[in-house]
Amino acid sequence: MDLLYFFELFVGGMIRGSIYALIALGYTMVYGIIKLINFAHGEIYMIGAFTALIFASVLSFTGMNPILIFIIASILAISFSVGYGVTMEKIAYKPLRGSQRLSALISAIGMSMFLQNYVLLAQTSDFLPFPELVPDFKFLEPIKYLISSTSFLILITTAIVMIFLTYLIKFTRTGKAMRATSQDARMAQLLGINISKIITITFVIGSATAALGGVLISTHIGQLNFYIGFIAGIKAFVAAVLGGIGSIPGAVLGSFVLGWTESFGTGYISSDYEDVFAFLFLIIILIFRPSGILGRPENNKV
Amino acid sequence: MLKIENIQTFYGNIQALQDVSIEINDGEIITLIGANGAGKSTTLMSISGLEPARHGKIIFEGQDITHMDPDRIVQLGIIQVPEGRRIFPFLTVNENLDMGAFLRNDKDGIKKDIEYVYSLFPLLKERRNQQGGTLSGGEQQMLAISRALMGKPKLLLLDEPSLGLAPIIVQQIMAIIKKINIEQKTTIFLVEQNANLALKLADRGYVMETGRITLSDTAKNLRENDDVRKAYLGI
Amino acid sequence: MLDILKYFSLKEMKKSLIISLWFMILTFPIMVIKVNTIENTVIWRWGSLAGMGIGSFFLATLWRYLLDRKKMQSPLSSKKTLQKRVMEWSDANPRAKQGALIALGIFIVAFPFITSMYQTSIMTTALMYIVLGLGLNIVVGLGGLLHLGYAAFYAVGAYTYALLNYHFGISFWICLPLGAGLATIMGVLLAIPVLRLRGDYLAIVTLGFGEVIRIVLENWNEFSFGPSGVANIPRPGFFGMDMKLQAATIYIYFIMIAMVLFTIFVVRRLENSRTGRAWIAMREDEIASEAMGIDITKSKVTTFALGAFWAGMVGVIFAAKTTFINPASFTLWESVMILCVVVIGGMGSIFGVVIGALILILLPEYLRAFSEYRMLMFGAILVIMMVFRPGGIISNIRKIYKFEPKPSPADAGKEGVK
Amino acid sequence: MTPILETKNLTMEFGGLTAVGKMNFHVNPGEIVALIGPNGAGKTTFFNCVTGVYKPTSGDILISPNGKTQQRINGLKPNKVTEKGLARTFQNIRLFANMTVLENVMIGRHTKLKSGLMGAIFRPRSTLEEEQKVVQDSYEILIEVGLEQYVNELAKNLPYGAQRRLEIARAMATEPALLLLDEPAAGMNPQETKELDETIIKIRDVNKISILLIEHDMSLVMSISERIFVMDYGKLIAKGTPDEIKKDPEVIKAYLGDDDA
Repeated sequence: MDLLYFFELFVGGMIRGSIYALIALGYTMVYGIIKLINFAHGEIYMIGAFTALIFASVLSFTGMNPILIFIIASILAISFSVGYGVTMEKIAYKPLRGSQRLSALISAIGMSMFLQNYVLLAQTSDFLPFPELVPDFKFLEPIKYLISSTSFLILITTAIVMIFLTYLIKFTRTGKAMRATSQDARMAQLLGINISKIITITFVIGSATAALGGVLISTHIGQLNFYIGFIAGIKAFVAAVLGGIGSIPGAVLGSFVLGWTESFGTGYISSDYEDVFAFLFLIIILIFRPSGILGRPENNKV
Repeated sequence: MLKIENIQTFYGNIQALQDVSIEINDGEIITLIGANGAGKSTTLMSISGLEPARHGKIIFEGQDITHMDPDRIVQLGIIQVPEGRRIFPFLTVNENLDMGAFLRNDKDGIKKDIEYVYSLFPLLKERRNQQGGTLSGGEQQMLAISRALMGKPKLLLLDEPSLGLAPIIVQQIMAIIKKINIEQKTTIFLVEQNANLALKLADRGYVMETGRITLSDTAKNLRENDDVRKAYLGI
Repeated sequence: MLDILKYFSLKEMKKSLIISLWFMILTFPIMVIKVNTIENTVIWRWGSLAGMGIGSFFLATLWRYLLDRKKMQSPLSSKKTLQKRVMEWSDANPRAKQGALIALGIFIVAFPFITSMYQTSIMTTALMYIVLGLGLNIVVGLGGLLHLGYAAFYAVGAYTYALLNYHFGISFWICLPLGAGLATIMGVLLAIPVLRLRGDYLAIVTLGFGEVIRIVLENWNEFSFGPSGVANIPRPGFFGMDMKLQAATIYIYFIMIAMVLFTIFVVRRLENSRTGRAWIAMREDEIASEAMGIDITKSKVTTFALGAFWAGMVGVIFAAKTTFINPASFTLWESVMILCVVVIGGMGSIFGVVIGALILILLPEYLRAFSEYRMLMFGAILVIMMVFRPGGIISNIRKIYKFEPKPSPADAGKEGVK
Repeated sequence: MTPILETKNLTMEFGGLTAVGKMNFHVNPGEIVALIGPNGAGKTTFFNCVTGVYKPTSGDILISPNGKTQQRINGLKPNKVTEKGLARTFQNIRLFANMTVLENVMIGRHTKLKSGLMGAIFRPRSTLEEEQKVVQDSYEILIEVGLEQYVNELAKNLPYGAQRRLEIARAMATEPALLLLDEPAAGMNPQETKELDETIIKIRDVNKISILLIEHDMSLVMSISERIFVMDYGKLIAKGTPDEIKKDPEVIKAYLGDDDA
């Protein structure tokens, strides 16, 4: 087999995986703390991308330096997505805390539908081009056919976010409190940890990373519409479940595994069935290892 | 110090507590004894604000805490060691202790207190980088108490600290509880099924039956009370 | 009752004002700025900002009022709901109830003749959603299993008819049971691997399953003709007669009426049977129902299979009604839509599902002005329902069993347990 | 006499932790046997092994509901175990909260009924009769445990003591040969406990069901059980009649600590 082709697919899978990972992290963290599949998480990613596109376009009319625009647009995108994420939690999830999980899940589906159509109605259903803001990096010249400058940006950003989050979760007091809450929320409360605050922080982090993912993938692909969040969200969720939902390294691992599966699947088998590979893989994993690759088995008590 | 006045607490439609009144004075060890399911744990949860009372009042040092958020109650100095210990299983011993001091910001003080609890339970020091879930039952109980101590409690609520532990470890833990009471001047509210043990340690006691307080007296009198002896001491 | 005026005090108004400001900022980029990327111009829509501000101010107040009201209601509240009153009234006046039913029957029969073909067609769609809702209700409402791939079975039915007819010219009436049967088999095939999964995982796997089916239909050109779908599917025949479009529309309407009655009949009987009780017990507590001797595996497979059965059947009718199908009709949103019917109507309640389907399908059709806001509203309604009325519009009131106490306790002793 | 339930070296481990270790245990037909021990001693785990919720790591569980031949039921699913004649209640009440009291008992009759899907839809005479009979039978079981006044209430609206009794009624509806009660008196007041006492004895004497119970309430255990097994740390530490158990130094130690009381 062609080694170069293999490499291309490998790198392609890694880039996909990185984007999935940015979204999957939010999924897995929210699930870890409130045991809810936040269906609308993909929508936060989409809103992040949209916000970035809007600001980037407006700013680019002023003739500003593209890199500066990119940075400003990203920061604004992250801020607004965080706002959406936190608001969403207050409206659709907080009142449902302590009620049946099915209700919360349906509420999340409703939120997802709402946000999608909100963007559709307020903006457009067409694909919008994302302005080209990232210049070609000189040092990537020799391996340009493998890694473009945007994909390089994706890999680097994902790596930085991973390191930052790992540090946050492992070593800071807030991170420990988040872990404590996910392991035993009631006990955490008995020690004076304010659950609502922890949940808000989780949504802030999750929304921020999702928005970052949204901005990066839009620059990479160069276009977006209101629907991108949904599929990406589902995929990221699949990745999170593959890795073992609730586990942060699991989300990253699952994302890469999924990215590679899709990349090699489409590269060697057929590009039409990209999503089928993802779902079949998920179904197979869940059947043989319901708690995912790195997940902890759930013990149901009688 | 803590005054519970006629509280009623419900789980959904089921009333778990009916007109419960308890008074705890500064520096005392008070025990609440009763059968499984009598409402002892619910009483503690109502104090801690996790199952707020629907009627009645809980006053702590002059402040009404009945409907306060759990984290504010902890801040006031009421800390609970719940039934079953509830160690964070995937946090190390050190991290568990850290969580106990979640609301504190005095780094030096925290350090000193960690040393103090390690002096109380030297075993924990050896295991400080081990995950909480890998500890034995007794060690977990020690960790649970230590974790609560890290919050500098004025009033320590202990829910069944002897549960499922070997007698020798139970004695050890009871001794430590006494020690905390004396050395740290911590007031202690001890909920126990093992009435004999609890009444030996406590100054005063309350007996609870199906959500009501049926008796209250000094521990000594309770130990000599025939009904109590029959029902809870198995004699 | 809370005094709503309280919410217009200065303090509360300030709260609402802050929330409204927050929403104005939050929605600013999406609501106000619109970029025209072809002409490179920006349109600023300040009007929507004002609208958002005013709207969110009042909604915030209303939201808080409703939340407080919900909190105030004690779980034991014996307040008489409208629903209870209607039921009591109908129990008290059997004559009037009978009359109402007869009037309803006449209305249903007369409907296609007194309204337009368009109306009839919409009503037929609503009827189809009733059946789909009742089918999904078996899985979600009775079995307690969240199923997000229901549209796949619907697709199986539709494609069964379309393809069998295309290749072999098999007629509607033969395909109806075939489509239902095939969907049922698919239901069993899906149920077996997902049995061990619970709650959220089950939801996501069924969702994945639904998407897999749709993607396959979209891409397997040799089999399903891909995204372009199958056209010219014949409408159902009536003893070999060829019908005009109008007659056919009315005919399908009546087929659907019959189908709805049939479904309600069967589901009602199932609900009040040994099997139905076992499902509900399984929904309430899996471990306890296993301890009572209920075979959970079997119960789950049956609910999935039966749910799929109805979807398959409606799928065949759908293909016959529209005469054209393609995979776009069977997306995840279709599944969610059917789920909405169940949830909004009232999980587990037949009457609720009927009401849910009528509201969800007819309302947007008749409120044309809002039709583009349809999905937006559905989303909002789902959230609002879950927050304020998770049981749906119609709460499920189940059968009350009658029994005559035995004349003497001695008999009871003899015949009791043993 | 063939014991109705017998375990031989029954062991249950959870990832290296032995919750139940080499339990040898038996219940004879017509007996009321109690299993006691401190919280966390492994009693409920033992129950869960016997009733099929857990698959034991090693050892045998043998039953003989008919009093003749023994059969091994390790690893059988809970519903199969129930079919074979073992019924149980749960420590933390697990009723079908949103079903009526009568329906809860009717679920208990599940294995005794035959009608399937076709029967449900077509309602032949046999199904109708069966349904009528199950309503009647269930009602009579309710009378037996004294819950008939609640018959059409939702289970979740019952007072606590009544919920406990309903669990027993539901388990009895499966017509077990052996009834396993997990802390039936938990949370009951002395009056309710006393009534429960009578109910249990009646179940044994009138319905000829053997009973195994886990209990904390010593007065209940001592007054009704013929034999008592004491567990601590997953191991059997004593067995015997109530009088023997009362005097057993091991038991006193496990319950009261090394102590003068």
